Amino acid sequence: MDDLYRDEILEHYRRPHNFGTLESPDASVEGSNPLCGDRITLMLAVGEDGRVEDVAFTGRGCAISQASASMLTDEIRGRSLAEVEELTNQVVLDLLGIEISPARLKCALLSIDTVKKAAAQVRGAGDAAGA
Amino acid sequence: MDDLYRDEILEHYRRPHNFGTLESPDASVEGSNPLCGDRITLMLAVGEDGRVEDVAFTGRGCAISQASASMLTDEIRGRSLAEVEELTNQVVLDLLGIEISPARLKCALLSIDTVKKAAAQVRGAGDAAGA
Amino acid sequence: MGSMTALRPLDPVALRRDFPLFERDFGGRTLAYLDSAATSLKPRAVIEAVDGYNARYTANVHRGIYTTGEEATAAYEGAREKVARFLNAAESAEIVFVRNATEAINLVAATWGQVNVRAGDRIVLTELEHHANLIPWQLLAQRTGAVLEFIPIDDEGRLDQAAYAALLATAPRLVAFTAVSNALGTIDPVREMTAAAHAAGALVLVDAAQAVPHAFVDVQAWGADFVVFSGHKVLGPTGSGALWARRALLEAMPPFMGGGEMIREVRLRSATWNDVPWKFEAGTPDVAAAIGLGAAVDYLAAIGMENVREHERGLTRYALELLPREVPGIRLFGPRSADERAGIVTFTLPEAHPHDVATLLDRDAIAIRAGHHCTQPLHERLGEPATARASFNVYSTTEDLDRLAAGLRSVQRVFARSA
Amino acid sequence: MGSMTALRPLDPVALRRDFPLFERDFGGRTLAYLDSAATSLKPRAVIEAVDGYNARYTANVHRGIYTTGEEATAAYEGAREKVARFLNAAESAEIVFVRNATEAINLVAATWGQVNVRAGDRIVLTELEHHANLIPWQLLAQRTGAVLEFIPIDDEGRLDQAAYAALLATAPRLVAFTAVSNALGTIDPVREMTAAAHAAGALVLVDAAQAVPHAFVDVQAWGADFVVFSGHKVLGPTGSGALWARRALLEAMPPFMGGGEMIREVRLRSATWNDVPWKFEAGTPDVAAAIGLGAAVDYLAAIGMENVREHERGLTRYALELLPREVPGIRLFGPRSADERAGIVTFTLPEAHPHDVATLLDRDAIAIRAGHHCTQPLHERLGEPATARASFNVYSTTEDLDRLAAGLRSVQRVFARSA
Ligand SMILES: Cc1ncc(COP(=O)(O)O)c(C=O)c1O
Ligand SMILES: Cc1ncc(COP(=O)(O)O)c(C=O)c1O
Repeated sequence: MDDLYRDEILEHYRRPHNFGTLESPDASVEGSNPLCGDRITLMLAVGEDGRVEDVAFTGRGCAISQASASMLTDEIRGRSLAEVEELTNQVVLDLLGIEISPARLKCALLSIDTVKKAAAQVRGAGDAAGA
Repeated sequence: MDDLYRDEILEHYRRPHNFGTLESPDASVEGSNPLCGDRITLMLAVGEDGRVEDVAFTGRGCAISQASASMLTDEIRGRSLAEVEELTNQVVLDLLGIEISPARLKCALLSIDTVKKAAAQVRGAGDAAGA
Repeated sequence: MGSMTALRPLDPVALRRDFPLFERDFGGRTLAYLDSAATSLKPRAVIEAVDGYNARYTANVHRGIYTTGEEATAAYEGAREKVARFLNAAESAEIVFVRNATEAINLVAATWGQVNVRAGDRIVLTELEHHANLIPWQLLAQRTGAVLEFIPIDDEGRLDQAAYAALLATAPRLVAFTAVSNALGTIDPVREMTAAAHAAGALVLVDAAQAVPHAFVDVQAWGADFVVFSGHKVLGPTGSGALWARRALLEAMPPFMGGGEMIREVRLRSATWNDVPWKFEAGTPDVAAAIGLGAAVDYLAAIGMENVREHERGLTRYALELLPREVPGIRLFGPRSADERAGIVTFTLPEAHPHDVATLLDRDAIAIRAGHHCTQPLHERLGEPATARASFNVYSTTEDLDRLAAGLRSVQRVFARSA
Repeated sequence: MGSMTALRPLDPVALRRDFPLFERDFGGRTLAYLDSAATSLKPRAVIEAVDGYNARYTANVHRGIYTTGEEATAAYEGAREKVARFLNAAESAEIVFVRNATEAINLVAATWGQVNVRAGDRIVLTELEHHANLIPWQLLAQRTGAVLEFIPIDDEGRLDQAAYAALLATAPRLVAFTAVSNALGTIDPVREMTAAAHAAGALVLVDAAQAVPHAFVDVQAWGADFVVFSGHKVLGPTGSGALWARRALLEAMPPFMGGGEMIREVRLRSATWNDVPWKFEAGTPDVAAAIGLGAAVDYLAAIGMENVREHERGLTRYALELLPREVPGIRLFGPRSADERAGIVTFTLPEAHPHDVATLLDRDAIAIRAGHHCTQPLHERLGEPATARASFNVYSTTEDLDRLAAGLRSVQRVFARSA
């Protein structure tokens, strides 16, 4: 019955990976889910090669939102910005590996929405600099 | 089945009593029922004794509104203004002598509303003059 | 989609079995309900959809993290999608649920109007309009100093297109008109009038309260900017209705009412707004009514709106032919051809006022409307303070019309009595 | 009148038979529905009243000169009388039907507010308010330049009456506050606060959305100027609700929305208004919802609102005692005494976020609310972005609360797992 919340999710919730801040991030984006009060701040550092070199987040909220941020930040390390921007919501749902009811979808997807915004921010800054 | 509209009502509708205008009325009041488009203009002449000396109306509308005006104007001739102002709605309903459904009540009562306003107007003018 | 349905005759007698009101006994008869333009009867599918929410999954929407709350939200948002499909909207975010067409027009006047209309700006309306499409603009004009102009009608109730062209030449901000006159049944050329307005730089609001019940309304084909209708006239419950508007317009509009649901973040002295369409749905919506409306448009889509239109055109033709033949002296209003009108037939008798006609027909279990039908200026123009109106929907039959004709004859006999 | 009813214990188990939702199977259990403050379940009497209109006498109101039209009008206006009696209003003309409490507050802000509030005028609200009683005043303040002030709360959620007195000394135009906090259950001293406001020359609007469901509300005894509530929280249908206001105020207020029904005479460029309350009811009202609300208040009046209040006080006392005993570390919000609060108990667990709590309880067929309950500023003040809330109505039982306590223990076990 407790597969609603797999141990792995609770584990990530209690001891989130990549929790913290970066010294000099290329992007820092705040995402929130006002209806729930879930909130995360996500920082991204991108290497010369256009790949995610480092990532960190801080936040507060439900197990679903915080565990998904923890798992997703693991997932994107080393990926190119283009890849990150093309991640589908399904990726997060697969990482969580439990059934997310419609009312909780926003909790689950807060991390990916914020990650993509951060990636777009880096890219936007790059484009602007290049222009 | 046709007692919904007694012959007397249809008679008053087709040949209304007191239909017309007065030369020098003491009060002239327009009453209307915008939802139906019923409309009457009622004129009152009051004698020294404070009684309705003459009364006339013109108007346009349904049989109920016009017949009730015809019957009611007969009824108030010779009455004192105080009496007129105290007439109850039931008086008109009794004069009509048919069952009036709630939706038609405004048609039936347009005449008495207007008659009372006219009586109040005469009285108001008198009070104002006396003051 | 309605437009794909092959034309097959609609069988109103079969459909009547879906409408429990026809099971009621009215002095040994069923009711000849000829006031569908005021409000339509409700099929069992709609009644049961409302019951389902009230009895089995009552919950508030968009908030409950529990089974019934998610069911209620899914049903409510599902109804929005059904309405979007029924109108061929590009996306369901363009559908704002409102109480009725009246609220939808007030919403547009108070939000889009408040921001976009300035003193001296022109708003073009028509002499045909229902009060719902007059008063909100009068109120806006009072607040802003805008000027109202009116497209006149010809003697059959058609809009004077030359006069319209002249009004467009004055560069109005908005043209707001009814797709179908509720008083005369006139069908206005929505597509052409919309294109002309756009060419003149004006936005267009179409009052589709009488169009949605009677024919397939394709908001994309119309090309207008705002389209409004009431659910209770399309077999849905009272309290349901929709504003359709292009997303970009909705997004640019300030909110209408403030409260829960329409907000994103709230502080004591400031707030930010939710996405459209929820930005315009403050407070607990009428969930039951919206779900009922979804069931209603499903029911109509299954019949096929082309079939509904054909059915009503047939009834209108029948009535326009029957009434002058059977009822001496009857005066008919509106276009002479059934092709130019929806299922609405308006008339007066020479000898009896419409109210007396309605009262006398009621005793024969025939329900028609008498009055100005919320179109006082039009009735002023017609020179009649009141008219009588018979109007149809899918369950209406030629038998209803035969009963109407016989009823009118009997009214005439009453009024001829001892004359 | 409710106040005359002798106090007799209400039997929720017997009443549950009137609520069909309890017949539904949720994985072998009935639903422990503890979200009544969001919306209440509906008794059969309400469902059948709505059905009756939809199935047997569907018609528009105030216009139809035929049997079903008169029945619909009588039922609609009869519902208004029932609501007037239920609130002990002086007359039914003081009851304006609205979609919900939110619309009622927007109506007052847009009409009374627009005419009476000028730049620099003060409007006093409280930190407890639901967004419905915040945003309309923010919008009014933006339009007029009025200034919003807030009565702070103490740590149990009670309004700071000394601060209120100080705010009244600044001569505000209006004080608007909730009779019962939907987030904390706090009962505010309406009568005293109203008298103080009046002594300071301010008008008073009471948000009774959470008060009307739970105790006898006597608008004359309160003495306020405006009182609003939503039908869907008092066993009535969504889409129903009322604004009560003194007749003289209603008569002096400009109209809210424009359209049919609210008018007297209409010309193309001007119009005059109908009498109150219809002046404020533009367009076809939600007839079905109003009739359902009438049935709901009849149902509650038969039970007796004192008995409802006693029942809920008992449940609240039970919960306030049970939860801290059974659920280690649970944090409860709001006044400690059940006498100071309505049937609402708000809490957080140390180990789990309210959303996770709600999701896990759902699998045991326990429905609670998690979030900010449309009171973001209050949650800011509490230092919690979200809380969990259990709320009651007549059909709630101590068994529901026992299930809640057991459910919370099991949430704690999940979160303790492998920790
Ligand atoms: C105190 C209070 N005020 C106002 C409202 C708004 O009610 P509605 O959403 O029915 O308009 C609510 C309900 O959530 C409430 O609890
Ligand atoms: C053309 C037209 N517009 C608007 C309305 C207003 O509809 P409602 O009263 O449902 O808001 C009606 C219905 O009477 C109508 O026929």
